[in-house]
Amino acid sequence: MSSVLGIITSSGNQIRVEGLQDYRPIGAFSFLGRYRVIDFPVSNFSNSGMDRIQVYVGQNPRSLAEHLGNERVYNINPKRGKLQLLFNQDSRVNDIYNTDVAAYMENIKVIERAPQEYVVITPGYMIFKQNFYELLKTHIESGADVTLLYQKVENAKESYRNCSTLELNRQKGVTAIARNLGTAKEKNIFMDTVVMKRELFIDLLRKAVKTSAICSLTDILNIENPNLDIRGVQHKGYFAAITDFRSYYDANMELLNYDVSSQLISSAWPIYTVTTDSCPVHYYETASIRNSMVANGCMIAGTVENSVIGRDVKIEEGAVVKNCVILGHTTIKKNVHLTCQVVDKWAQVIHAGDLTATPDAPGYIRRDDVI
Amino acid sequence: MSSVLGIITSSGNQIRVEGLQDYRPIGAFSFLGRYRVIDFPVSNFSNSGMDRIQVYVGQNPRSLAEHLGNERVYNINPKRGKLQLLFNQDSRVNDIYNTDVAAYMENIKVIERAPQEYVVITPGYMIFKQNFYELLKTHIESGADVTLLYQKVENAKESYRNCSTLELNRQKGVTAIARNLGTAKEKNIFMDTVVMKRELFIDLLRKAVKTSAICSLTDILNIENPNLDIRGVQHKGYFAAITDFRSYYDANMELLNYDVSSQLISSAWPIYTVTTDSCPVHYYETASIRNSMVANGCMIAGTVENSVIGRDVKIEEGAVVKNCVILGHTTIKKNVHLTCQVVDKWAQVIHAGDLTATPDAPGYIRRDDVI
Amino acid sequence: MKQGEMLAMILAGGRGSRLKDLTNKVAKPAVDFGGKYRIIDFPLSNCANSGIKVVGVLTQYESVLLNSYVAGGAKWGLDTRDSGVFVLPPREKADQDLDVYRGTADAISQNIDFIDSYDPEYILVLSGDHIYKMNYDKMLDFHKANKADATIAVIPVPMKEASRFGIMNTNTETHQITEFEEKPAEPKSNLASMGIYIFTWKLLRKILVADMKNPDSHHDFGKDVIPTLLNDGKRLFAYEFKGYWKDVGTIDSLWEANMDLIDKKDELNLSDSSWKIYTQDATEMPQFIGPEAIIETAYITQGSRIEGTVKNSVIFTGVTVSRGAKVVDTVLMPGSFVGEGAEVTRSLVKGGVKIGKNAKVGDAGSEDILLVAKDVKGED
Amino acid sequence: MKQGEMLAMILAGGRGSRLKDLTNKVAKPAVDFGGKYRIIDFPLSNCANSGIKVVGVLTQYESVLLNSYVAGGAKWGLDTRDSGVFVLPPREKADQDLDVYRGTADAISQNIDFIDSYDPEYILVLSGDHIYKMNYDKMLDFHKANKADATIAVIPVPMKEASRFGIMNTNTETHQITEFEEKPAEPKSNLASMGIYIFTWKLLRKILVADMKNPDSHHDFGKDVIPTLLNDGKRLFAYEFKGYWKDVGTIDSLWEANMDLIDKKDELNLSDSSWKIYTQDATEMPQFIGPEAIIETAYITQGSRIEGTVKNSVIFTGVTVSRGAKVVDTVLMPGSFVGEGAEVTRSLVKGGVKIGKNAKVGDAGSEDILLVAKDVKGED
Repeated sequence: MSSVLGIITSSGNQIRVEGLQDYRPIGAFSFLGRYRVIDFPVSNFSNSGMDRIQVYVGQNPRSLAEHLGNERVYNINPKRGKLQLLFNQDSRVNDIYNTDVAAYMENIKVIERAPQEYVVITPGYMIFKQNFYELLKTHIESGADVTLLYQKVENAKESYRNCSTLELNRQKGVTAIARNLGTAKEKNIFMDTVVMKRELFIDLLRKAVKTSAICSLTDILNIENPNLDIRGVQHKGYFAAITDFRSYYDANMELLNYDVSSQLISSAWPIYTVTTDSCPVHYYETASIRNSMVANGCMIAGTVENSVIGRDVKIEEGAVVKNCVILGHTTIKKNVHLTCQVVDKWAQVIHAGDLTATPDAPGYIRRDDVI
Repeated sequence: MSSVLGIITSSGNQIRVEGLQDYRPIGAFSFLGRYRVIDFPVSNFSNSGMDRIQVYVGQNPRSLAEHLGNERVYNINPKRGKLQLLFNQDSRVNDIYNTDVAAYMENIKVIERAPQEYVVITPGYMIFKQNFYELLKTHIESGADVTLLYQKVENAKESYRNCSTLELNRQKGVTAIARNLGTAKEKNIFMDTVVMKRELFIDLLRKAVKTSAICSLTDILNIENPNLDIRGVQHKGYFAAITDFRSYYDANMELLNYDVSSQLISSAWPIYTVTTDSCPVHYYETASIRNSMVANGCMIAGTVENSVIGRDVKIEEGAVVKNCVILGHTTIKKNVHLTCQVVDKWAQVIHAGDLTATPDAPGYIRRDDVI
Repeated sequence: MKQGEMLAMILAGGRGSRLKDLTNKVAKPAVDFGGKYRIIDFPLSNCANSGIKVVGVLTQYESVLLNSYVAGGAKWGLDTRDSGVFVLPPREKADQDLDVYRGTADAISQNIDFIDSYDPEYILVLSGDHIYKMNYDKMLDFHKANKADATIAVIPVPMKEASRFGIMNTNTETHQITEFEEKPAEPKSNLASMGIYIFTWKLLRKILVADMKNPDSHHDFGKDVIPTLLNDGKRLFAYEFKGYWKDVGTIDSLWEANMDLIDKKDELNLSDSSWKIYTQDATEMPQFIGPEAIIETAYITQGSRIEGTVKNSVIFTGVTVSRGAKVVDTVLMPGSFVGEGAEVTRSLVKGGVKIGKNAKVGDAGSEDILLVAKDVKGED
Repeated sequence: MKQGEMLAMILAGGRGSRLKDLTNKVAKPAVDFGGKYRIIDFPLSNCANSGIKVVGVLTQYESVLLNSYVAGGAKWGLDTRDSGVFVLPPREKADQDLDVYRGTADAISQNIDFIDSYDPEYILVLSGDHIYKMNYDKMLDFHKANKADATIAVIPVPMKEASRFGIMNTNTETHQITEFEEKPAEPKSNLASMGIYIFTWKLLRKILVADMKNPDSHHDFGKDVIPTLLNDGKRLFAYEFKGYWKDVGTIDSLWEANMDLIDKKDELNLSDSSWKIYTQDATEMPQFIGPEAIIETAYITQGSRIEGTVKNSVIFTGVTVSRGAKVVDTVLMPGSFVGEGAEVTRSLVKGGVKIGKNAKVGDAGSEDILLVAKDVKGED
């Protein structure tokens, strides 16, 4: 699959996750205990045999740069393949100009110099399993100019509020790409995943720039739709778009269903990530735990229910953690009771007593906080 | 040497290299055919047995991030050691605020969390060989609070114009740190290399911030000098400060003396860099070459004299290259005559005819240019 | 230590036959331990953490898995430019046919050319089948401070057990070794050799060259090399180790060492981030603890799925404990499967073994630990 | 190919005795080539570039350097999570003593367990001592398209030389192999076997298991396995390779292959960035060409220092050619040294060898290439 350039987009200008994103881009978020969100698109590429991957990075690149530093981790031969970080930095002053197109144009020389015939673009802020090799085959066999991946959902009214939707004709031709305004329950959510020839991609970028300084790739696809054969391909299975704090929390919770998580992650479709060489989890005599996912390195002496626990977390005797997402290196001290909380990295919850929120509006304890 | 945190500073606010720095930070400059400037400080750390290294990166981090992505290249055990890129990005708007102290403060949590007792700070824009382990030993044995490395030079009038100088008493105590204003030939040029305890370093950073938003580490050392035992240690041997275009050119040219270059780079003190797996150099029947340093991957059919030739350069039959620094992936076509030029990466010199400059004011052909 | 000053050689050729079926297709150093590790991860991680760059691993018996496992050394960060883990099986030479290593010392002798190519000042000889954390760099400092010719790591054992070990009699003040006794009937000291030696390479090289030609030698460090050095009046010192150290040569001791990890004392302390034990990274999901699971005092690693009850047990990568199953005082090795309603007690279950539905395995009152090396049939 | 669909096994156990002193401490596949490479870099880089993930290297003779060189596979990027280069020497097993590989096929048979652990659909068998660039993935496509049981890469040789090779007689339209003749006196075809085979693993496995037990077998691919497959009426196809291919089994052919690199045709073309040959990365400086040097038609690599004259020669890593020295029609292997005023002609100088001041070595008119394997004394 040396004929494909894989591209992982940063969030573009319309996606904001309150709280968490102060510290790192969405792709660098911890997810399901041991992963980062970016591990999913990178592993999708690697498992599809595509080993030339560009990752567009916006603000606070440190954690992403460290995490993605080694191709070998993702099972990519570093002599043949490349996991390349491209920084988008010049147009930060005004967010509205900070489009995906601007990021591509900043690195257009690199895109132009690439020898690959096709590009597969996929976002760094969505979680799903997709064999891009199969998608490319479908694209080539269909003869379409552009192929867009979408998922049919039933909850577009409450969820996917920052995503785009596809309108399709009976031949799966895309008739329009629109913002999801929550007007209907059933929608085809565009998974921001695009297949086309690299030449067409460059051509569209130049057209977008000519059109407007704030034109995104989705915008130009919509504008150029009359001149192109753009088709939708339906994705089935687990799909999460991390577009706000709530969707981040929900995506973790949904995967506490083993049937769902083992469909997303399996030995046939592994999700690669950087190891921290943590030891196994030590459960003490006083521990009580059920329906939870626990990453290595934890010491658990308290009670844990329906929660995702990250690496090297300490939950002391008498602490109670329910319906929580606990990120790595945190400590939950004696007699602290947490319900429906997201506790960010390195936080120490010592004197908090009882912190209770609801699944509709989960609480958030900030990175490095001591409370 | 797990007791030392190695820090490689980015250029701070006073150093500007015209032309070349449009494309990458000084540390990412190609140097002597196959190296990047940053390879020298990183190799100095690695050869000294220090494997926890922070590299501060300012604008255009891509080339540095790619180049430094793999600890193994620098002979550092990635399980024990770490070559960590830290990005300085928030204070870019106004250059005057873009001090080294600002960069450290942006990442102060990481510095505070480090378990090492000492810091050794060295710049990413100077080239010299120094065993930091020996320097640390000297520092500890002397009982000084801070140790500064300097070189006694005879050409401070013309050169080192952006560097600082040290004034020393007979006991090697530093009496003042001043800007080199070119007022005298003989000066002790401060090599921006500092050894002290990490705690003192953090303390000085906080004092610098309180003093002024534009206070650099050198400034605060100067201000705090009365309260501290600051000593100078003299360095001998090759030393180049890449502070402007001319010093970049000169540093390359000086190393065309084998005795000088083999003192800087040897099997006992190797300089590590990323390989590109280029094949050996192919000299054709029509080639003529002398007094030059040539990196692998070149095809040479023309005439080369007193020049440094980067990787994968093509010099065609009839081309003449004299006193030049040719960076990687460039092509010098038939009958082009270049004298005293720096040709940046990926450039193609095709129709230029005769481009002649002088060693005092070498010419520059930009990256990707086709002329 | 200076870069490349000391090279390590790990003796990993033994069959480990007392581990029975665990080693019938796998060399002993490659046996699984502690949820996610293999035994040889311990000496190799110790080397990496001690700043050693080059490690030779002397293999011979059923070495395919072991060779692939250690090759390259990336798992321990020993794959930098000048570092590496090198598998050294017996080999055919220009002047010598292929033959097995005749003893621990012969294994080193046969690879003098390998060692010479790195020109080390000191050589560290380790056995590949002990569980412990140790800073060999500190031992080297001790070796240098004593101007020793050889330094042997020792550990105090209960006096009544001393006759089971190789015992070093030392000058208690200087730590110089005066006598070495292999399994003495009446031990004079309780300092047992841990099978960890530092030699000044030049001297050892000379001794080995002579030993190779000696027809009466067993070519063994304990039986031949150390006595020769003592006879020659060389300076041998005992480096006393304090901390957790365990020979896991039998099913019982392997089970015990695993159980030590959930002991409250947890002397080995694998969670110490300043001295991590590195191992192969699994790509599995985090462990999943099901809605009806009961877990009490356990050591459980990534990729396992617990739907039943686990008490006082160590659970390795990719293990499944099904609904209603009960696992007590047991070690479940990688990929083993406990079916619904099955009960496993006081056992060590080999990797990949399947315990069928409602099957009962092991006995809480048994003296020895039961090794379950074959699938156990259950209902339907 | 799909991930892990085909596993490669490189036969690297030969002594290469026709390379004389070059192989007295080094296995043939580890011999230096082309300035900065070793012979085995070619099959290993071909594997990496063809998308193969796992490579077994079957070693036996003087394998220490070769084992350390290939171990881990990092040099070829074959050290990712699921990839690796694994050294496979003969080994002692639970039911079998240590013994040498009895033939090329036996080397594979002895490692059936290794291959099985990766469960490949196809297996690629290569020899470790040829210089060429080849996309094995394309050969696999050919194998699949023909629904072949085995595919053998062949190269056309001049008809008059065909009797020196193993010759495949084929149906010229379908490329199916009808007959295999080892060094036929009267060859019917000029398609020589390159010693590169793709087998469908299931079938080969069956054949090998039978072959191991056959007391009359030489356990060799050419003599036993291929004839058996043909006799059994299996579908064998010849995959015709076009491009540079050279067996470097003798001093003359090794010298020639090096010289081919400075030939104007440069068929091998090592500068093609789409099919790089990867090798150990040297840390030396770029090559330094001194103020009085004269260079004309040469292939010179990093870390060398040329102060004299080099004509029509290949210069390896770390070589010094001193002032006034003349090197013509010669291959100077790593770290060799030519003293002031010395003249070296039509020679192949072994790595590390020193030619003294004003010494004269080699003869422009000689038929054979002179192997210089020992230091040559010069003046003072």
